[in-house]
Amino acid sequence: MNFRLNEDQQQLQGTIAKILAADRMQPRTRAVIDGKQSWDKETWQELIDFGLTGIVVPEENGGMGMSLIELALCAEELGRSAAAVPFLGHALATIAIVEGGSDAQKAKYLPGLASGEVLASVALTEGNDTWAPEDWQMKPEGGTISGHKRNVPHGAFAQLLVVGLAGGALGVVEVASGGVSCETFEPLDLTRPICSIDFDHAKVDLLENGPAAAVRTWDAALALLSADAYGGAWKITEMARDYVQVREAFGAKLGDFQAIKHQMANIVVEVEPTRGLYWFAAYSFAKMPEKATHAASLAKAQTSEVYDKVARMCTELHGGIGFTWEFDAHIWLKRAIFDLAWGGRPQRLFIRAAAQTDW
Amino acid sequence: MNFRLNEDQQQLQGTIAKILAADRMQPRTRAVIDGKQSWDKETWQELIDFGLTGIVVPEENGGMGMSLIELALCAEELGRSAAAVPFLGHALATIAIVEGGSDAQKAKYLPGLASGEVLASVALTEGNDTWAPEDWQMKPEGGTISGHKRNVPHGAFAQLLVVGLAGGALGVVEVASGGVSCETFEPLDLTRPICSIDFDHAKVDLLENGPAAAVRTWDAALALLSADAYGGAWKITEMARDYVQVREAFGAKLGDFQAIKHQMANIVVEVEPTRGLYWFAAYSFAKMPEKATHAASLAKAQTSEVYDKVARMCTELHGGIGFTWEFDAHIWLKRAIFDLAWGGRPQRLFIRAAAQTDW
Amino acid sequence: MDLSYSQENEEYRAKLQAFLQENWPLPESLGDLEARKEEFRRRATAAGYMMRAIPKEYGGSEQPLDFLKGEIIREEIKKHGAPTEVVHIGTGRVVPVLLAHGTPEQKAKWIPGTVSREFMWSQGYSEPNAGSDLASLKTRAELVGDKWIINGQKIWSSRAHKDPYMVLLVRTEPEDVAPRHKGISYMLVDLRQPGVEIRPIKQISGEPEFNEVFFTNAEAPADAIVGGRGNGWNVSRMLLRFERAAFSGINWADSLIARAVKTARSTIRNGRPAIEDPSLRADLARLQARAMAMRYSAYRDMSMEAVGEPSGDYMLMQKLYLTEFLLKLDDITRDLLADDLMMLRPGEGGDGLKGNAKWVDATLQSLKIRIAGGSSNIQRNIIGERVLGLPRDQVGVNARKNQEAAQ
Amino acid sequence: MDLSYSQENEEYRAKLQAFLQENWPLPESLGDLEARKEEFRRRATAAGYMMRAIPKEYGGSEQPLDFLKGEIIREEIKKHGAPTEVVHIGTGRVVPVLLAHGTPEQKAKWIPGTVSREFMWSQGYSEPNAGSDLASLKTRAELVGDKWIINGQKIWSSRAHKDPYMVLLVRTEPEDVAPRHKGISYMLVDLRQPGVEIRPIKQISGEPEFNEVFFTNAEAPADAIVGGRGNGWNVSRMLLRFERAAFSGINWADSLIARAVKTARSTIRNGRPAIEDPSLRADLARLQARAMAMRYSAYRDMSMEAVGEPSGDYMLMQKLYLTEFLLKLDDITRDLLADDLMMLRPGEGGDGLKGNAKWVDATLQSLKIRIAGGSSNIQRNIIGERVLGLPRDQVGVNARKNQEAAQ
Repeated sequence: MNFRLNEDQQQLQGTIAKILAADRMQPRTRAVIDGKQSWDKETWQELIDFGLTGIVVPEENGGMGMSLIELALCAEELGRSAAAVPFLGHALATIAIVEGGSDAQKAKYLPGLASGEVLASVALTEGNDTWAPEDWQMKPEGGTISGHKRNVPHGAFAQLLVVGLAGGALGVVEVASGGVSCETFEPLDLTRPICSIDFDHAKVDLLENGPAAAVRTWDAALALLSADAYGGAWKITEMARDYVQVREAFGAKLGDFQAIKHQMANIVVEVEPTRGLYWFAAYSFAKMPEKATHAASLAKAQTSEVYDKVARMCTELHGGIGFTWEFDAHIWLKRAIFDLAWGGRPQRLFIRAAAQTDW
Repeated sequence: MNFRLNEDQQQLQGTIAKILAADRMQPRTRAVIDGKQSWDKETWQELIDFGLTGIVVPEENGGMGMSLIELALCAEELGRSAAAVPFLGHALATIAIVEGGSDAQKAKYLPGLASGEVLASVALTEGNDTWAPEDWQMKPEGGTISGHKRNVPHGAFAQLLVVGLAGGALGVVEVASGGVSCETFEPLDLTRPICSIDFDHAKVDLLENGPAAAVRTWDAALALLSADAYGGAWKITEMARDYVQVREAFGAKLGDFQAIKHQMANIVVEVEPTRGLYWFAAYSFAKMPEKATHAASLAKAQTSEVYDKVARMCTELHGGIGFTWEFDAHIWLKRAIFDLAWGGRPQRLFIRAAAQTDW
Repeated sequence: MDLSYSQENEEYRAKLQAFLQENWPLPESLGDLEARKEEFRRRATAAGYMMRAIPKEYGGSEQPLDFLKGEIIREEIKKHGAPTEVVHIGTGRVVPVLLAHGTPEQKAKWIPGTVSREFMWSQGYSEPNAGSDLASLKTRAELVGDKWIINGQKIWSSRAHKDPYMVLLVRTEPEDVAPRHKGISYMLVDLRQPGVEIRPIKQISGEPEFNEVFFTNAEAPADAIVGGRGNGWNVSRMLLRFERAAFSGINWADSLIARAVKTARSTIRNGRPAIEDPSLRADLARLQARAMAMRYSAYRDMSMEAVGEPSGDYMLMQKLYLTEFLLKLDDITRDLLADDLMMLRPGEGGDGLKGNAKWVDATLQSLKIRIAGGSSNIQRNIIGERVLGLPRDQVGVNARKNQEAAQ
Repeated sequence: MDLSYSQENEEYRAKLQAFLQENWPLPESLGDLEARKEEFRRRATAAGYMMRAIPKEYGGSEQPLDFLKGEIIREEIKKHGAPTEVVHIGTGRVVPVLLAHGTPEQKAKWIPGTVSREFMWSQGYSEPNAGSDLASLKTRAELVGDKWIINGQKIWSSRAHKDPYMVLLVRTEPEDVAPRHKGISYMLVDLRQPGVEIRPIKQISGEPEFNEVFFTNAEAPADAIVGGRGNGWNVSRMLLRFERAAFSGINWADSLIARAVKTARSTIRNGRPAIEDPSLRADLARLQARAMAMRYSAYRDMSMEAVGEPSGDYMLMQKLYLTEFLLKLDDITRDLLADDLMMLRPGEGGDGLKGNAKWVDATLQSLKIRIAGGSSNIQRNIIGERVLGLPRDQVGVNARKNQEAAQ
């Protein structure tokens, strides 16, 4: 037994960290934040070339056949770098089909997703706070679906949508087949814009094992978001650490003040231990599925609460500059809020985790 | 309109503060803590001589006819000095009779209570967490009561008990009439020992306006406990402040360390504003009865939570010495826990307060 | 201790109600809505209901300080739906300073125009390297002939892009004046001149609200300093105290609770309004306890000040206490908003609970509150030192000693 | 990454189960319960299940470090109800130091008796004026002839009233050695001598657990120092690290959650078990998330250490994280206990929920945990400096400089 990354995993994470190194990314992310680009296509292509979109796709469907552990390690780096790429929706759509598709469905959809040729996303919630598969009401009729879905990440750009349906079923909609329209508005996190989607008799292909896959997809979402939160929380912590070492007040560096040092210590003490939580969420998804729902719910709830709290504290440590658009801290602050909300608010997930215990 | 103490009130509080000055009290309280005395009779007699027991008793019954505002100002000082006197039970029994007794009942009981000749207490709860009058089950039968009551402060020494009864009624039991036995055990707060009392066909005198008086008595308890908590919280804060100004570590005074200074600042910022809460609780009890339940519930819940939290922080600031019996800090730490629990846990009281709003 | 409205106050309220009945709304013949509002304010001032702290000779109504009457006016104007007094930096901060420190000429020159809102003001205190530590500011003014020549940079001036005048803290004395804050003066400057460049700063909400203001040989007349050369530190500290004394934070806290309750009513959880959840109700009551603690502590302070008694240290703590309140409120609203947290503006198609977008903005604004007007750490230093008598912070002092020793 | 029990480990578990079946309970013919327990432990050590880190020559079982096997042993012994390994300062702290730093003579003299629990140890580190700041300790030992003569006072020695031996941190070098901690040595002392006086300290729970120990010309032989003169600081720091590395905190956290759940099952709220309250369930899950974060972070660290990789900084943070856990647990149990919080011992007449008195004691103990083994503020200094690379604290340094300048 061990709980360390093997050499392949270390190398994988190292490589993606290099692709996403902060100084390369900053101008690209800025271009998205400042509205000059709708999303960071350049980085996304580099990630596709690296193989990100194929990681969890079985080899027979054109992928690398690896597990959520590897994908979560990548998600940590995406969170750290605040990459403005359509990873979340694409990864979850892929996982939904891997988990729920028949052999024919896998053969039909996965190669395009693995190669990155087709961009996908997921359309799950209807009202507010309806992340559980049992909350979904949309019913297919005559092979088509109609109705309204919310919180679709990068939904305006997706060519394929995995849609949550009544009874926890899942269906695949190809946008090009028509009947799909997207309502955009101003999202808080501009690196992961969400939109609402209206389906009007859109052709749908029901996944063979939809209800089982829907729960798995939710758990995967929670594990990936907790990885993102861990990476992002460390990044904004490092920004604050660097800032307090250069910024002066009252003739000394901020970091010379014990109160500041202790605030930074309190921050890092919250952040670092959550790594074990997100690792175990991804690990149990891959290797101990009976524990996955419990672990993923706890991981996302706790890690995103920490990220949100820490992002606020770090923003405050920057003083006035932290409240400006030009300074980058708010990019992570807003990603923290996204990670907190998407996939379910923490309180609900803690209660979901409790339901998995013998309490 | 004004919200300041008038000269009489200032003088009253100043006088009682002198009676309870810390250096006079310390050996007396110690004698109780260390088991050499069961309670501080000497101080109690001084307080009786001063008139404490007559403050809220109408003049026609031998008292001073003042309001709960004046009594709460005294309670603040009792909390500050951690006086080991049977104030709480006696004051509440007195208020119950003032609020609920017929003229004849007042004439019968109040003069002895006002003069301090008779020591009284209240026996309200039965199971755990049964502070609301509607929780009480004990029923009088044939002019007597039988059953078990808990959390009676200084109950082992009381000669007269006001007992909570079914339907929120209140009855007076004179211990000398028989049928009253007291079970003592080791209480946490030795300055306000609680005991359980068994009634076995004890003769009871039902107060004329029991149900109305029961709610008033509960509200008065909450206001007095919040005053105690405010005084106690300030006192343990001052102890910590004094300690960090003399104790050295790493070649400097603890108070020279910014982290310590900021912890102290965080403490005092929680403590000081609660004065307004307890004042308003006492004020509304006396002058705006329609607001009393709301104000008293909020005041006790918030002030006792602050006291408890602050007492723990201040104990920690003392390092190892704070964890020893010989050092006095634990006296206030334990009074904080008493104030938190007696009269109802904060969560329940916050919910009670919410029920008084239009939410 | 008496919180009841006395006979006198009830009569005051009745008179005010009659005034409001008579004067609002005003007939459309008196002009467009803005003009009618202005006319109402003029009448309210004349009647003693607005500009109460400002002498009559400068256009105010010169009423004695009475915080209860202030509350009555606020309540009744709100109830009646009449225009409220316009709160701005000019009447809130510049005029009090001029009244206390200005020469007769300065008062005559600046106060009436400020009261009439002909002169609107922004504030030039902070600099890029002097935020919490204002005493280290670097913007300089030198007296050349009969003019001050100003060079430097100010930041976080919230209205400089709209308002033509600025109150400036500026170094007018030599660098080696010790302590450093003795070299700072309080100066009134007209920003409409070639030597001044204003660049808006976009906030994290995407809205521009702040500005950087660059001074390059900008000019001000010799009499632009209020309170004397090198005395700007004291003058500005009086301002900060004035700023803190307001009830605005407490009234704001109450209104935030009311808004949170409203949101909790319209948010559905498990098929029931969230407001029915006992745990949420307790959390809201916790907030209410804090708001009440603030209100009655402030009442106490003001009642004592009104009779000349020393009023204790509560006012020093209110900002930090309010900050904590906002943090706890944020935790509540995050859970209530759920997915709506992700929208900065609500969807046109009806997505997002009406009003929830306001909360997203509020959570960003609450961060600003924590930073603005002195960081929480500075507040803690002040409280530790002034309220508890703990030693002054040594780090800055020692760092400066070491720097000097190295020079 | 592999958390499954491998074939090898399952075989290990089966063998252990067989051992337990065969060896516990033991026949009463082998003596009273204590004697039978001792015999079991002897057999378990011989079989490699106890004293695993201690070499065979000193009475241990000398097994390679394997934290999974450690967990298996803990699980199975608990499940079987067999006697657990006795954890004491001797094997936990003194033996590791002797193994790393002792001379062959010292090892032979002290280790076997400590392993057999013939020699029991208390710890003499803190002094009345040297708590967190151990480097300022004042107890001195001087070598006079072939003996160390010891004078001074120690405090917070938790077992000195029971156990005859003490590990002492003591100043053996001149006062002006700099840095100050270079003058400290690590010394083994027999407390049963006239120069030693032990006074118990009563805790706030009313129980005596700690002691003050006064040394007045107490003696120790010349070879009482382990690790060399003036090297006691390094030796003791190794101990502190060893102490932190344990899983005991994590297992304790899990058991506290289980106990809180049990209490929540037996506590009735609104006629239903409190455990059914969604908000309480969420709070307990929050605690569980923290316990899991600790467990898997520790697994990672130990897995990396096992293959010689640098394992990150998590272990530096665990104590502070655990402290926060205990604080949150206290908040939960306070609400569950309600009135029972006021009883230090339950009433004989059945008042008080069974087990609730334990929680009252636990809340007092949790304060002790926060103070013992380095205060939280010291932990924050260490984390700020070592994990984040922030500057070392200047206050102490400057204060000392100023003192020296004044002398």
